[in-house]
Amino acid sequence: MTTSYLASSDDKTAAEDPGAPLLELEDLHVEFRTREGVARAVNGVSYTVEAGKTLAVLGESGSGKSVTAQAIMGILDTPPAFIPKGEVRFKGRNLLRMPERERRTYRGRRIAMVFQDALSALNPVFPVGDQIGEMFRVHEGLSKRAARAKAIDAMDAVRIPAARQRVGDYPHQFSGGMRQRIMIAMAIALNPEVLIADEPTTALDVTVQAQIMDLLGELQRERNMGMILITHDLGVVADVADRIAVMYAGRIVEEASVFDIYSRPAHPYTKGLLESVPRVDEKNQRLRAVEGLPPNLMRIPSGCPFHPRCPYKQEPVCTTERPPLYQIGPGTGAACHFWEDVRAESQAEFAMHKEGGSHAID
Amino acid sequence: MGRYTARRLLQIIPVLFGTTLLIFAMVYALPGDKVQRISGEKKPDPARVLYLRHKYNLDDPLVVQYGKYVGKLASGDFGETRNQRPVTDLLKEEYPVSLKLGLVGILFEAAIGLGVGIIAGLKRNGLFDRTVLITTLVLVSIPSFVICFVLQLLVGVKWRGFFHLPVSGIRDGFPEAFILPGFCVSLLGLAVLSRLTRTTLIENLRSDYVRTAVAKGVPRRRIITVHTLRNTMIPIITQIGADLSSIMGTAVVTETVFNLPGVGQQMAQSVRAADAPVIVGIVTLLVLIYAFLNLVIDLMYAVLDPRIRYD
Amino acid sequence: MPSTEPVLEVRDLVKHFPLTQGVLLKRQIGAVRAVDGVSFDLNKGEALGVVGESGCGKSTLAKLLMSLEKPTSGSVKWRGKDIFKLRGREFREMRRSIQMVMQDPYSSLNPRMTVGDIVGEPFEVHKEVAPKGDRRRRVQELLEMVGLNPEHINRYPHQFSGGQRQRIGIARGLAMRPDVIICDEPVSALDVSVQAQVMNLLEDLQKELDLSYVFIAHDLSVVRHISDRVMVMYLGSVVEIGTDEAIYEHPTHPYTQALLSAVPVPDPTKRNSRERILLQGDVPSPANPPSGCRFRTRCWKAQDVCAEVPPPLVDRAAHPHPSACHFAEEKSAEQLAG
Amino acid sequence: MTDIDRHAIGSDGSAVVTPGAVQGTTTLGTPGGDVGQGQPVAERHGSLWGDAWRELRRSVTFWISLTMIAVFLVMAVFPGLFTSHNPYALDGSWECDLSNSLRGASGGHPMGYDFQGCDVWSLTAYGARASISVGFIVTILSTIIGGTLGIVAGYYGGWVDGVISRIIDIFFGLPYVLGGLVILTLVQRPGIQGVVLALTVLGWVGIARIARSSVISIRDADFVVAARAVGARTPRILLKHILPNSLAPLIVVSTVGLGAVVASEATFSFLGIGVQPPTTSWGLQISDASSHFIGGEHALLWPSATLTVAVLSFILLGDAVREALDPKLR
Amino acid sequence: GGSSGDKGGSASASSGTSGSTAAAPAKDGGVVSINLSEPQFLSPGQVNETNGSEVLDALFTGLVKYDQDNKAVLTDLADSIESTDNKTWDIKIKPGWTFHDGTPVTAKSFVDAWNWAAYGPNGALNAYFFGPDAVGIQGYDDLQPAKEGATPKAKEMSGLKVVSDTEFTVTLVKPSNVFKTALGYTAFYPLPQAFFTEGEKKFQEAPIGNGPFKMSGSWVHNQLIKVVRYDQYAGATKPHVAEIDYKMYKAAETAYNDLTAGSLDILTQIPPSDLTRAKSDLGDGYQEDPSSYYAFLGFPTFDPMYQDINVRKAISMSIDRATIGKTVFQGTRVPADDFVAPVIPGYRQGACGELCTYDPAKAKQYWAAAKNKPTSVTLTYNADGGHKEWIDASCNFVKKSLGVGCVGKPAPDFATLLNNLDKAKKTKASFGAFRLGWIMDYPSAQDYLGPLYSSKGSSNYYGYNNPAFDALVNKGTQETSDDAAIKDWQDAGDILAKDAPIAPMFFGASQVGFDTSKVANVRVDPYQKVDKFALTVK
Ligand SMILES: Nc1ncnc2c1ncn2[C@@H]1O[C@H](COP(=O)(O)OP(=O)(O)OP(=O)(O)O)[C@@H](O)[C@H]1O
Ligand SMILES: Nc1ncnc2c1ncn2[C@@H]1O[C@H](COP(=O)(O)OP(=O)(O)OP(=O)(O)O)[C@@H](O)[C@H]1O
Ligand SMILES: [Mg+2]
Ligand SMILES: [Mg+2]
Ligand code: NI
Repeated sequence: MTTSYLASSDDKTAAEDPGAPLLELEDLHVEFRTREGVARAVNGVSYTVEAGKTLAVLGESGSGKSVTAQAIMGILDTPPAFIPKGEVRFKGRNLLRMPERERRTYRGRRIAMVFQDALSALNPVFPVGDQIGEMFRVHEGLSKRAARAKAIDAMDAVRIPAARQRVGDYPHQFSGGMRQRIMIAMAIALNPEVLIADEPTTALDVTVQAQIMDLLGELQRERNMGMILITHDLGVVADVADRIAVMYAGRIVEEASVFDIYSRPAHPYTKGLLESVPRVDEKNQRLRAVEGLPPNLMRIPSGCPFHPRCPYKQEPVCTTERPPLYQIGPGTGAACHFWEDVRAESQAEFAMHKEGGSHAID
Repeated sequence: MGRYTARRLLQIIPVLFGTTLLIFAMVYALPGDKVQRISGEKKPDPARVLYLRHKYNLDDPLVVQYGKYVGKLASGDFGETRNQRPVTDLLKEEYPVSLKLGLVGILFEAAIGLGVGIIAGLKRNGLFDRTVLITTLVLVSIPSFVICFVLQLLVGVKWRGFFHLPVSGIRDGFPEAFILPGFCVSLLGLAVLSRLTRTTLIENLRSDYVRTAVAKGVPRRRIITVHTLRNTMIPIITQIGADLSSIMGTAVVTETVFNLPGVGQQMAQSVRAADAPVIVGIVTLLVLIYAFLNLVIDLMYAVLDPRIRYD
Repeated sequence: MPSTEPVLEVRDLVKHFPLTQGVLLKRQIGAVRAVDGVSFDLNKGEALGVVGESGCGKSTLAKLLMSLEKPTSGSVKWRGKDIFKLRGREFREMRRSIQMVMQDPYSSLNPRMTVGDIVGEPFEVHKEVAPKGDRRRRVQELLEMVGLNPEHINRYPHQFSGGQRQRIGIARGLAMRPDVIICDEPVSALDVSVQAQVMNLLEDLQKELDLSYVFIAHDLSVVRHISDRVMVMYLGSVVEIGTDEAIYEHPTHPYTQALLSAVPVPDPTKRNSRERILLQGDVPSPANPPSGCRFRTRCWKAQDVCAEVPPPLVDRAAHPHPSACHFAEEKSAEQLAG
Repeated sequence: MTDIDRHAIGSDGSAVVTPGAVQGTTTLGTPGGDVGQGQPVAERHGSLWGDAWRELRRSVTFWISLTMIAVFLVMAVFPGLFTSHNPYALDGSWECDLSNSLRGASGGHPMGYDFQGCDVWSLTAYGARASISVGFIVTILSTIIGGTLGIVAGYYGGWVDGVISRIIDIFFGLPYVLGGLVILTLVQRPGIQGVVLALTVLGWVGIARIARSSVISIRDADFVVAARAVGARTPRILLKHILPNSLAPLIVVSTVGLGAVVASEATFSFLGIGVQPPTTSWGLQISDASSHFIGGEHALLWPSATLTVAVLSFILLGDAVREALDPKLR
Repeated sequence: GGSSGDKGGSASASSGTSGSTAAAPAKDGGVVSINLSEPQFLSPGQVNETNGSEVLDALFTGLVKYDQDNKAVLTDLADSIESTDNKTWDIKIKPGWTFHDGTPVTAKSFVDAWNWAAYGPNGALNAYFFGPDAVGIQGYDDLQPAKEGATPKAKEMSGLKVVSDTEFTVTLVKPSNVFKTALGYTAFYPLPQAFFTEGEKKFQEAPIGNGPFKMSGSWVHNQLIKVVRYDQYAGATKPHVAEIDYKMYKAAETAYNDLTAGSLDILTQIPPSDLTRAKSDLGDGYQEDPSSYYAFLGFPTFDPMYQDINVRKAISMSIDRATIGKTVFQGTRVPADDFVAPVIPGYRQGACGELCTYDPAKAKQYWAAAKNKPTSVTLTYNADGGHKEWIDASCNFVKKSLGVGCVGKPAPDFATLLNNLDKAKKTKASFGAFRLGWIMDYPSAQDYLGPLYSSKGSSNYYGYNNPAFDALVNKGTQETSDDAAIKDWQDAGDILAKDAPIAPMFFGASQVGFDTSKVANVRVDPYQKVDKFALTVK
């Protein structure tokens, strides 16, 4: 326990450092201690979310994006999850060291989260209206009626049709996309300072998705909200993100501004990812994918964890030496020993594609 | 749902027939001479034997006896007790007593069982959890007669000045007269209920929606009482319903110790005397009560968990 | 090219969910018309993409096609027989031949079964498919096929990430090598790379086994990539159906056009340069859909006739594929792409 | 944001990999493609029950409870191993002396004497057979019967549920004493067998209701729908999907209920229809002692304590099994 | 008749009437509460158990009562009861007596009441008393239906004749010197006209009697019967207390707790489990009164294993009754040493002789001498009567003394016990000994010997049959002099001691508890009735 935080924890406002970044992760580790072994889901993640900005977290499925988010929220079940190391600082205060009672006041109100799996994340036995309204009741002490009225507004905001009639309905009565929107409505209900959105729009059609992203963008501008957007939809990322962090095997393998990532990825995994997007001109061809299986988190490969799948791999450096996050530019980094080669190559390809290629829809 | 309820209510008719027939057959099957049973240890004299055989149609085969009984029942006549009192009077006097006892017992059981179970569930395998387990088990292992009696002795006699609780009879009225006996009967079901609460709570505490509630910043107490409890309520209310049945079944001890004129002790006496009209009357009403109770509980399932549909 | 021999014939399928009020004795106060008169054929070897607004009834349609929900009316014919009337052996045969990948990955996995058991369940159910000793190997193959680590065969669903769970569902759907797979958003939680693997897999299987797909997704490029035909739904009914080319290049229904215009492009430089058709007005409630054309409340072309006559789903002059709009016309490419 | 990844290789001490653990190329897209060469394939066939067993083997609670149960079982079969006195021996050897009535513990009689002047410890040893076998068998039988009927009623609903549930309603109202009297006189088999039969016939209902309730709350779960979609037939759905997910309340109710079963056995004995001398049981001992508990506390306490320990061991066993069956708790 | 089982009832243990402690000065008025269990009935024709008798004793005054020596004496109501031949009795009553509803008590009140009770279709429990097995009034048989459901020939017994408002005659079928004694029984109370107009059922809820107390309100079932002093009571002695509340209890233990808690004034029988602490709890409020109860073991004659008298004697002599009485019964039972209870005129201490003496050595000899004997002794009892402990204790003595196995075998209730006995008889199976109990209805040896041991005795379940014994009992009943009768009966008793068809076990004794701060002069008779005339409030 860091004494300085402890000493200042009596006075909440004093402890928060207005100069510090809104949310800062430093060397966060999360492991699941199971009978079969220790699964190291997050292995030293560090990133920063600035007020009013969006950090998109991309990455392989199973690379630890959701676990990181849950660690920030402090909702991992212990056991099996343990955080052996790392800090999560909100305006300079380490959330991980905060007494549970105090930390609760941050959840929902200052940091909110949209869960990936909307159906199981909603309580099956309460009307959705009550679940949204609970935010107002718990944090703002509103009456049941007033909370419900606000819940209807929130549902309207996320464009759920006939919200007034359907506030009393239960989660299972809604479609997948509607549930997801209810989660979103709940998360933004209290205008949090940080919003962690874990794949918030996967179940939404593009028109609604656009509207929801607009809504979030608006909120962000109005309230200066910082957002962590976990998504697989590169289109959405391209539209809204300011910065991007790419995760692989529990680590950040590349971090850059949105423009850099798309035009000249410096990590082979990122590059592979971008190449996997389906394109209309290749309709009858196989999609390109990063070959190979994701690593077993109980036995993460030595050296660069990506090396078994990496086309740029060179023995022995890649198999023995873990690449640090090489700093490429200000706030830009890539964890590849040969990032320069990769970057150069992708830049060249990008230019070519600009000339002749076309996207799926354009 | 309306149709379901209607269907359930209709099903009560065959249930009543089944119950009365079953009880009738069971009383019929009781060993020993019926007349002798009604007379206790005294040898009935021949004139009385004739009288009783005639009165209870004892010479008829079971079906005929039953038919005659049901015929009377159809006109609302529950028959007479062996002491020649109308069974309806008996039911009117004794049912309210037992129902009040059951109600108070269930309230105690629910309050204590849920409370204790929740705390034990939150601190799984902790000291409290273990203590509760052992305590409730000791309560299960010691006959309720002893427990009730000790309670009566301590609270009613030794600490009378402190508690001011009546310890016998119902003349002090509801709820005073029922507090101690109610508490006593509640002890029986406490072990199961607290354990059940604890277990279902543990199962649910790890679900995703609890995690969501935590992420929403909902206070712990509210998470338990509002979010988790409702999801765990179905087996719990089922158990509480079943406990009402066992309370009524074992009320004989409590009713005897606390001198409550309820159906429990009546049933014990009547079974011994093979007093069919009384037993059938009591059981029929009891089954009716359970049929309604279980219907309400089943409907509660759908209220507690909207995913449950009846149609 | 897929044949024209239909494996599924869907006719006038309707599913209404009752809307109730009250706590103990629930009164019905209306119905959500989740699926409201849907007809189409699914041909052998064909992939039919289904897109549409969230909540327009796609998942419900999928469940109906599996006979997991009872329809309010209408029929689904499989091998010439109505699947809702099948019993016994035939029913089981149908269950073997039509498989589904459910939209909600986690809740559709038994929390007390290992992944191996979940994916292997179809083998246990249809014992004739794989000999007992072989099943485990097959399960591991399946896991690997969908990009899951076969070493994780003994894990339980809660130990996986969202995308991994989704892949477990896919593996289960593929296990039987069915004739028809109904995929309800099978790749929504996958990163593009894994998504690409899965899509490739689906395509390979299709080629190899002459599989048919009903492919529900929101990612229009994914849909386009895999589909031979695309069906666009709005508020419980089909508004436009046609080959991928017809729908993507020559959409004639305003909703389809709006949909296509909203597709985000994975290119940050085009961020604010696209022109999106912004749909105005509130989304109508499926419990109380607008009269006539259901889209009219948000349609920029709506006229009086739209409120009165529901437009039939027929081939339109603008482009020869069925579209349910009185004023079907193509938008120029520039308008769409901006 | 420089040097984000500040730790060096292996700083978390785990970045060691089995060579070839993850091979680069897999044949994605080829159905039936080989499992990657040299890949360590999990040989163990994990299944809920197998995993539960593995879990149990590591559980201290499990072994403790199992040991206690084993001791009780041995006591039930060979009470003579635990004591040299048999107060109910029929060979005329005499053990109880009224002059020892309610006397406290003394050498060789660690639990003292009961009201009749019999050694409490030997009675307890000899009472194990009836109590343990009645408690054990009745609990198992009524859990099986009640569980099965409850699950079937809950799953099928409709008229099946109607019939089973109405029978349950009737049994709820049925007085234990009457039922016991009739059953035990009809079967003409007093003693352990008869008591087991009567208690099972009367005891399955509570368990059936609990089973039914937990089935009702999961029968429409998505994973059950998914199993149906795969073509699983009802027995499989019941056994593989519904049962494991609705077992917890069943285990709780039946293991705690074991105590109630033993007590009911005593009631029957007390009424003259249960086990009878020369057989004895804990319940009988307890109910005998309860009329003299003032002044004879030890005669009540010891058998009660023994019963408590026996029930406790079953509860702990049940708890260990239940926890082992919950993958989320591992 | 007479009923057995010792749940509610008890009576016996003569003499030594300790009575209440120091006779407190009589104070008039006040309320006393007495414990009771729910009576079965409250109409004289039906009451045959202690609880109903206790209430009716307050509400009614009959023709005969029993004095301290259990001799029948006339009540204030009876003028004379006379007979020359023990067959025709002339009964005169005093005028001026009224029922609680104001109507006069006349000879007809008696005759009607008795006829009603004897009339078969009324199904009265006490009909038996008018029949040949008890007092035997002429014409009784005509009141009984010939077969089930039939209407009897007559509605009135020919042996009852109203002579005037204050006189009636009774003719018996055969001479009986027990008649006068029997008149003290509840069955012989008079009934007002209201009983016949309103019907028995309604009457019972608030009986209208002619006794010192009248009902206040009606019978609150299972809870309370409240009676208040009847101001027009015509008897010479009048009660002191103004009101008696009969509080009903299901368990004597609860009543005891209430007594110590101050919510109850008199407990007529302290339960054995509380006896150890009763003396210290109650102080002067603990009192021992004579009681009448007789418990014994019957040996079925059909059982080949028990036909050898040596077996029966061995078993009887192997049991230490005194120790069991002290330990198991806490002194509420004393060893039986005759075949009639000590409260009966004609009881002889030690009349049972060797048979009732605890002598393990001798017992063992008898056992050894027996040829045909059971390998293990069984003592059957009904489990609902609280007999388990003394049976088990007895068994332990049998084991200890004879070195043979012994088990106490419960039957759920008496009816089942009889049923099993019957079955054993039919199948010729061994049944072993079984317990029986007896409470007298009126203080006469005939009330024991007739029903229990005579070959046609109503409660002779074990089938004892000795013509010589039967003849003696009969002879006694017909003797005109009391002393001669007693002599005959004692001779009959000697035959029993020789034959040993049963093993006498215990006589009862009753322990009364009361609240000394509230009541005084508490006296309980062998029928467990509280003496309402003596009772006073402090
Ligand atoms: N069990 C139910 N009870 C009541 N309404 C339901 C139920 N299931 C679905 N609905 C309603 O039916 C409509 C269609 O739902 P469905 O799940 O089919 O939509 P969808 O097209 O799959 O949407 P999404 O893309 O968001 O998953 C929605 O309005 C939904 O609320
Ligand atoms: N309880 C657990 N026990 C063991 N491993 C776990 C557990 N929970 C999660 N994991 C593992 O942790 C890793 C990270 O999971 P996480 O949910 O963060 O992935 P993700 O990046 O969000 O992926 P997706 O995009 O598929 O949702 C996964 O490989 C998963 O298998
Ligand atoms: Mg995730
Ligand atoms: Mg859907
Ligand atoms: Ni392009």
